[in-house]
Amino acid sequence: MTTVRVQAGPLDPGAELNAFLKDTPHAGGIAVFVGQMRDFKGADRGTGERVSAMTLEHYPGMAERELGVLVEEAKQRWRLDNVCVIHRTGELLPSDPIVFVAAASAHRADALEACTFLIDWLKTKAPFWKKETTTQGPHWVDAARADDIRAARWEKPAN
Amino acid sequence: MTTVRVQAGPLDPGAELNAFLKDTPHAGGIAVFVGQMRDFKGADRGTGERVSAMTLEHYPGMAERELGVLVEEAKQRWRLDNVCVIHRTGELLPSDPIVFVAAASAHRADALEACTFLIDWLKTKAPFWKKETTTQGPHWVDAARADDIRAARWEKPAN
Amino acid sequence: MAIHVLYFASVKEKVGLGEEHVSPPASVATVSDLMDWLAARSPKYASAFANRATIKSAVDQTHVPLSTALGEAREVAFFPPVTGG
Amino acid sequence: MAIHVLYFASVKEKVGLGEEHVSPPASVATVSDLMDWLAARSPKYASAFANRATIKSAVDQTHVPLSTALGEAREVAFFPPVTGG
Repeated sequence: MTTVRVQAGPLDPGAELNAFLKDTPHAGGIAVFVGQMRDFKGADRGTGERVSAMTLEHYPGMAERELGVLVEEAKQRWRLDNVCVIHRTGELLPSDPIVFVAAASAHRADALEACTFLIDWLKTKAPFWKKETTTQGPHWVDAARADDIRAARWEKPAN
Repeated sequence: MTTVRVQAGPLDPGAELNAFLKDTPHAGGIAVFVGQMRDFKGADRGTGERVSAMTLEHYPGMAERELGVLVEEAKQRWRLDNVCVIHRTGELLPSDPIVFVAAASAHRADALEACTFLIDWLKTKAPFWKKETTTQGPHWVDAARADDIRAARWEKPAN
Repeated sequence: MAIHVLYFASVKEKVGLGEEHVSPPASVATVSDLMDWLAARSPKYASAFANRATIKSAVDQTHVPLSTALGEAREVAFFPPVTGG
Repeated sequence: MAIHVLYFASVKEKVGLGEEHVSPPASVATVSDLMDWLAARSPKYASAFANRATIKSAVDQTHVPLSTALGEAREVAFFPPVTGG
């Protein structure tokens, strides 16, 4: 079982989690990641400029397709009963949930690793772009080198 | 911020997740683990005997205390804005949520690792005991060697 | 020395009770000594503590090895390895 | 060869439009060639593709390196590194 969804409307992580659990009654372990919109720029809340709003642009068609590719890759690597990835688009405010990732397995190690893998790869592969509004006006968010490094941990050696 | 709760009544993971998010509006990444009661014995659904019910016994006082110790350890090791651990006790049926662990951080790596650490250590340190009912009658669940191995990954070398 | 002793899970079932207050003699200096002293009380206790390798203990609600000195301990618990989560 | 070209995020803003259909000459064989050909169209395009190291591309909705042959490609997209999640 898999769910991939790109949606312009609000994302309710609690409702999504309960729906996911209901669909996966036999899984012993469920790992979830929720990304929320931060109200500061960059990596450090102490020094980052305040961010008041965000627009999330995506590549319709490819975004859903690429999330599906990531989910299939996760299912190849781990024993998973169910996987769900939901990503927001459009206008967001600080604290709004941006992304919801869930992985269910009989074994918690599989669920936890798959969930980490999914968010790491999603960050560097899924075609979404954030535009933040600060007191300086709107600007596109730069990709973070730290995300590339984390994503690379999951690359398999080429044959 | 931290929450530690041992409860005899039903656990609603979706409601707990949304309450946790509401308490942590500034965290960029929230990692969650939910453990559900499995309807088979041991590690393999294909060969495990059916389990129809479970009783979760705990050591009142020490259970809450030990979960608090685990949460403090996690907060020492990672930068966490909020941590929540809720554990069921009493009578459970298959698919009932047993445990809810959540960790929030500005940085997803911290949230994901702390969540994994918490469930791994909880499994080997928190004083809870499962008694399963199968067609053979009720029996105490044996501790899993795999859990000890996973928990040991988080031990720090002695000085 | 009055100690509140608690038993959980399979240990509780074998002993036949969940808790009791005991006053062991001064020669009972460690958690291990207390286990020996309890095991000598009756076949039920002997059965509960027969396989020491499988018994864990906590003193005043903190996990400890069996070799731990009782000292000023007020509460000592015996139980099998935990299986929560 | 008619190709549906899409631009996203900062590339879209610089080009000034989100998508268009183009018919480059046969000499445009790779994604990189297509980028060169587009960049020569106007200062807006030139600005969008000025810093190639920062431009990513997808052919028929699959990430590809710029050296990829266009072949039978129907849809080619150009965009900065992704920042979702």
